[in-house]
Amino acid sequence: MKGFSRMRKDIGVLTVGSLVLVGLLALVPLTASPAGQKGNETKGKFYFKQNCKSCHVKDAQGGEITPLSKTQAQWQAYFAKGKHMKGTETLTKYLTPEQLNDALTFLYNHAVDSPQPETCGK
Amino acid sequence: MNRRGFLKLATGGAVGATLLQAEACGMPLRQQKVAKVPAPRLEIPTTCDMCVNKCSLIAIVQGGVVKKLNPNPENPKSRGMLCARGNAGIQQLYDPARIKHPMMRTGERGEGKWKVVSWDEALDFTAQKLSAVKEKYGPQGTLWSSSESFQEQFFRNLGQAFGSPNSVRHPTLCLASVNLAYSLTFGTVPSFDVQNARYIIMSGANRLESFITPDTMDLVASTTDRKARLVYLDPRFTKTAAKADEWYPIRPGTDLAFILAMLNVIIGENRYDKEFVSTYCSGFEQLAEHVKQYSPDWAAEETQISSKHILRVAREFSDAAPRAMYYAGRRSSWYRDDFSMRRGQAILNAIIGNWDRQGGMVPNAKVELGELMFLPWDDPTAPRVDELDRNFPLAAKGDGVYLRLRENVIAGQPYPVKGWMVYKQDPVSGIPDQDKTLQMLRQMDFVGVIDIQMSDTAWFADVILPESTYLERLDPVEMLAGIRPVVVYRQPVVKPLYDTKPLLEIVQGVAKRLNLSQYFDYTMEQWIAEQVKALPMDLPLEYLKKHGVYSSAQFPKYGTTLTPDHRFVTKSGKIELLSRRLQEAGYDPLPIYHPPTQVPEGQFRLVLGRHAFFTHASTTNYPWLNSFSTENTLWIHPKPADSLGIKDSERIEVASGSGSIRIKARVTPKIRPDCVFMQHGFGKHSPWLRLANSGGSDAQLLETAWDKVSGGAAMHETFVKVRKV
Amino acid sequence: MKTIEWQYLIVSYLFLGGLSAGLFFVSALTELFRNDGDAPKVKIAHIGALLAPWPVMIGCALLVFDLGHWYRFYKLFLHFRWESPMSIGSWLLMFFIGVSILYAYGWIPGSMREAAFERLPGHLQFLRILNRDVSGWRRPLAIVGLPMSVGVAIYTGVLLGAVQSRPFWNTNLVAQLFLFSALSSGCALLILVLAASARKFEIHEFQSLYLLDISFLTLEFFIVVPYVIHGELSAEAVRESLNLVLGGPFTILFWAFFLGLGLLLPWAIEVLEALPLLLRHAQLVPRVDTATVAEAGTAVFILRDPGGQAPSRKLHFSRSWAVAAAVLVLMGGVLVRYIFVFAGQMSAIH
Amino acid sequence: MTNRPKRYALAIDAKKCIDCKACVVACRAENGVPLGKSRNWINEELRGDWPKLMEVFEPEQCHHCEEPACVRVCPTGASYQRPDGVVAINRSECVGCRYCMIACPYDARFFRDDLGVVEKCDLCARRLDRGELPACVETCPSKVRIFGDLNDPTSEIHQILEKRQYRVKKREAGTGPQIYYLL
Repeated sequence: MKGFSRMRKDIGVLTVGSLVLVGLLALVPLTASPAGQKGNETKGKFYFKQNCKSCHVKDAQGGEITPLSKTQAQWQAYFAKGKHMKGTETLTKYLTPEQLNDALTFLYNHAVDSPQPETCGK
Repeated sequence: MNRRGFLKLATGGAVGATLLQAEACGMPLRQQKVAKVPAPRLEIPTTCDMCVNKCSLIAIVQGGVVKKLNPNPENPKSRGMLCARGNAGIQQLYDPARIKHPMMRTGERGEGKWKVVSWDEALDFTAQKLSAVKEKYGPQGTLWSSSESFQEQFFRNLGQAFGSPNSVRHPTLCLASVNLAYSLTFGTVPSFDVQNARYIIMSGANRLESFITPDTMDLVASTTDRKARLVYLDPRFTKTAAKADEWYPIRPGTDLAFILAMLNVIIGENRYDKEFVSTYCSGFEQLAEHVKQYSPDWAAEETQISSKHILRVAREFSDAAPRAMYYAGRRSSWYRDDFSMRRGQAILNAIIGNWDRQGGMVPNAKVELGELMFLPWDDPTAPRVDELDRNFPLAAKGDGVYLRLRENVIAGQPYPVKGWMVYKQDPVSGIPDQDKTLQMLRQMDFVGVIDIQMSDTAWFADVILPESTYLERLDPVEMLAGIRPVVVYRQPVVKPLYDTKPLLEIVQGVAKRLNLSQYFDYTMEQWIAEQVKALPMDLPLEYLKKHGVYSSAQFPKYGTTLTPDHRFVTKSGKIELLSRRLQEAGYDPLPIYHPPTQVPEGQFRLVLGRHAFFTHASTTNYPWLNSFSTENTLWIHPKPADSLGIKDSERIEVASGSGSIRIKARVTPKIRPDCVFMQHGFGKHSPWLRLANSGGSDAQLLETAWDKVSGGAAMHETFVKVRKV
Repeated sequence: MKTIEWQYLIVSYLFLGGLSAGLFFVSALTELFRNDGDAPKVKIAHIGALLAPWPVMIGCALLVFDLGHWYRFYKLFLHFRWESPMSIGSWLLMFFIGVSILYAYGWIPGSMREAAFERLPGHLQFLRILNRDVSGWRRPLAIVGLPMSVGVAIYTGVLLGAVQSRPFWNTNLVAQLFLFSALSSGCALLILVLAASARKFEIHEFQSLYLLDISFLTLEFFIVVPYVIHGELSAEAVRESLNLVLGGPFTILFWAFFLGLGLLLPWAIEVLEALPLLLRHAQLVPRVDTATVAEAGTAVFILRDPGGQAPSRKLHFSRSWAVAAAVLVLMGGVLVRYIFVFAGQMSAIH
Repeated sequence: MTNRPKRYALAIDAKKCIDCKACVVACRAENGVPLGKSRNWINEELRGDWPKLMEVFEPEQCHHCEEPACVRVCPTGASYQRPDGVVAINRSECVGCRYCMIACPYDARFFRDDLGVVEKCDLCARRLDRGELPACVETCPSKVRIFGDLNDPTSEIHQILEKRQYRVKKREAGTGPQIYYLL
């Protein structure tokens, strides 16, 4: 429940002026996409795969990372911190802020506790 | 075989082929004797596409003619199996009703006046029409509907790159409610380890008749060789019923009552897996409290199954745990609260702790495939026309909700949709309430269809872009997740017989003309090369070309998720008996029973089902399959038949709220007296599908109704009047 | 897949084959056992001989026509398979046709023969070598042909009887039934031809034919009866198959038309007609000259018993009765084959 | 393998048959059987009254008898029995008299109007000679048919017939049928 309220705050910040967010607890995760993150999900997936996946796959140094690796709240916290390699470097080393937002949108929308965990349809 | 025999084989396809081929290569027919010179006999492994099951097969090809399709035993899923449809694949390739060239409509829609055009002309026309719609209504003014295929993604990508949020797929006409119920409970849709089960309860899903898959094979083996018990609920005496140990002609729409009563017994008598429930599940207390009200006696009233049977089945079921399962199977939504019934099943499976155990439910394992990275496009800005977020907040975004979408499009709400691209789908004869589908189709400024045969939808299209059949096509590699995940490969076994193209080339053709080429600047070969990189072998492509399928010996694996720290992909991270997400979305977090609508006096409930000869509406025109059921009949029980004075194979009229048809009666004791049944895929508009025109179409009768949560079309909510004519 | 494969062509073939056999049998029999100068018997043998080859030849033509590949019929004569009734049959038929043609040739009057060969066109002159008088071979040919004709008649029944899988056929009685039905139809055709053709006819001609036919019909009857009884007491499958004629599609045809009209009725007519002839020592003295009989079509005779007293009984003889009896017998012959061919194929072991 | 002569036969576990018709289509495709005719088929029998119903499915085809009536009556020897027990038809020798069809207790034969010859299941002789299984046996999803060499003690069919009870159809026809229906 704690993670939940925190998330709610964050989203609140991110979606000021968003038509859809009525602030109802129930609606938060539903409106999470696309209104949850204003970034571009398709592009986010692209950047994530192109940049992160090089190290973050099974048995690679970074260890496997997928959207399911974290909850929506955790993803937001992680990107808010923007730290990489145990904090030794910043994410901006790899992606522009805009690209990062896109990546976050993708990861957030398919996070382990998201409404669309498994990629749709398949 | 003598020459006469040789020619006569045409019925069987094989020589039809030589002739067609001869024709295709512009070779004069008298030269066709050439084909008699014994050509080398090739065995080419590839993957079936006669239904969605993706069985591996080996095509026997001689002189550029497909002689026979044999099963490929190397696939641990389909093993040495090829069903009737699979064997009839030859007839899809050599089907005279195939679309042999791009065609454009010259007369009115559905008038059947066509002109054969060049690909350039057809693609220019398509692109120009799509742009015109975009011009006027924005990209969201186009609708992109498609069904599953290895290449479907290219079609959907085109729709998205074009800027339309409106893609609609088959699940809401199919297993949407199952998928959603299991996802919300376990965070994923598991497979059922039928092969090792000891006790199987199946309701609705008619898995020995409707669809021949590995589960079918395992089901037969389990119930015969390993003496597993099969309890089967169905208003109809199907072939599954014939093989079941117990068959109960349950009152339609009351399955949930049966399930809730089982929960009531199993929890009430402390027969559930306490350790499993306390370790992995959440919301048990509320569940226990909730099912107290649903006693076997109460359920007996609802289901018309005596309470002593319900009681016994519940006990036997929990005794057999964890090698017991309430089989979900592949099936459609039947009632407006179909989703709750699925949830009930999922919960029942959960509390006996059959999760991730041998003979229970197992989360699907995967084989990693590589992915070709292509330039991403901007996400569509407009909301979906079916207003998913408002109507079905939990439904899968990419799939859409077909019937809701149709309502909105017809109403022009929230915005007009005037362009319709259809791939490998036949909404006109496939979807309930045909009049509405036609209404939706008629209000379109443009309808483009990509298909292999002149489907009813193609019949009403403005332009038809013919796709090559699966035996003529190179497809992306496909990974089938499951207890034994496999990677299957589809390679062309003959050159295209006619002026057809694989979908990717069609998509690229349209994309080029819409200036979207940058998103599709790759070849099928490049795409596949990227995919197979991830396979654990050197020369993976050669391997697939040779074997047609790859699977790893490390499967099956049980219990990978059975560690206390495992986080299920649900809101709470646990198996949610009480679903947080349902609660948040304002639905009942626990399945609540709502009795089905009573059958009005003098009417019948129209129940549907599939037969494994026919893949939905698509294979009824292939003579080898059609010969098993040359026209659909209306099953009606002798008692009502007598009182209506209807004799077997008499013509009768069947009328519902949305239409009426003429059809032959089949008086049989194999169905409940309050139900009637008919097959799907007949009564076509398209005269090209001559064999399938006989009998009426269920799509004309079925009324618009959907499952409240998943949006899946509710197929058993239609009541019909039957009378002699 | 259950289908009725053998139909009317085969029915007609079985009938015609039997008919020829019957004709030859009667002809040969009379030829062999007549006393010299017995004009009526000569006439019977003569007509029988001339008629015999044709039906079987037509029948065989139908048979060949019924094949999937008519032009492949020669293959039948590339093999001899003693287990196959059809193989034996085809060889038997071939030889029988040969013999019966030769036999018929032997009965053609010399003058006629000469005349025919005279009229041969030039390029066919070589055929003159055939211009031989073989009338001397009649008796030997009759002796050779007699068993063959019986063989052919039996074979038409064996062809069906040898099929174990069709309980309706699978009894040796079928062969016998077909044999006697064949012989009686042979007789019947002769009676018909005589009665229809001969303007001035000779009661003695009919005498022997009636006697023969009555005995054949009697025998046939006493095979039909045991066939049914035997079947009813036999294996379940056979009993089932018999339902086809006892309360089945063929019941009326079998009992009313075949047994009644086709067998018993003609038998009765012939017995009534010939009864007097059957009486021992009866000798016939025409009361009116046979010329008038010719017109009237009816002869009245007085029977005088050995005592030699005054007229004791009258006998009346009718041409139309003869024709009627003959036609009925022939119809019966066709029917029995029709019934057996169709019902047999419908019957099966369950 | 021993050099004991082969004796091919079929064991059919009809309980496993779900009447899916895969065998029928596979046969049609393999042997070019025209529509309306079939070398193999599935007998259906529905018993009882609603709701106490039961239905049995039983695949059938040529029984490849030990003493084939069809071979016996064939006047030209077109119907013959191979050393391995397979009863086959030599099309070029068949005159189309259909005597064999009438002689077959199982009605397993049919007439090819298009070819003028009789046809029936030959256990996919061409496939056997390539060392493959008959099409119907191979394709069956529930593996109803067990095909093999009775004379090979190691063969599945040999062993299953030793273990399990079976019946043959129409034994009284006396042709020695070689399809064994497992009980």
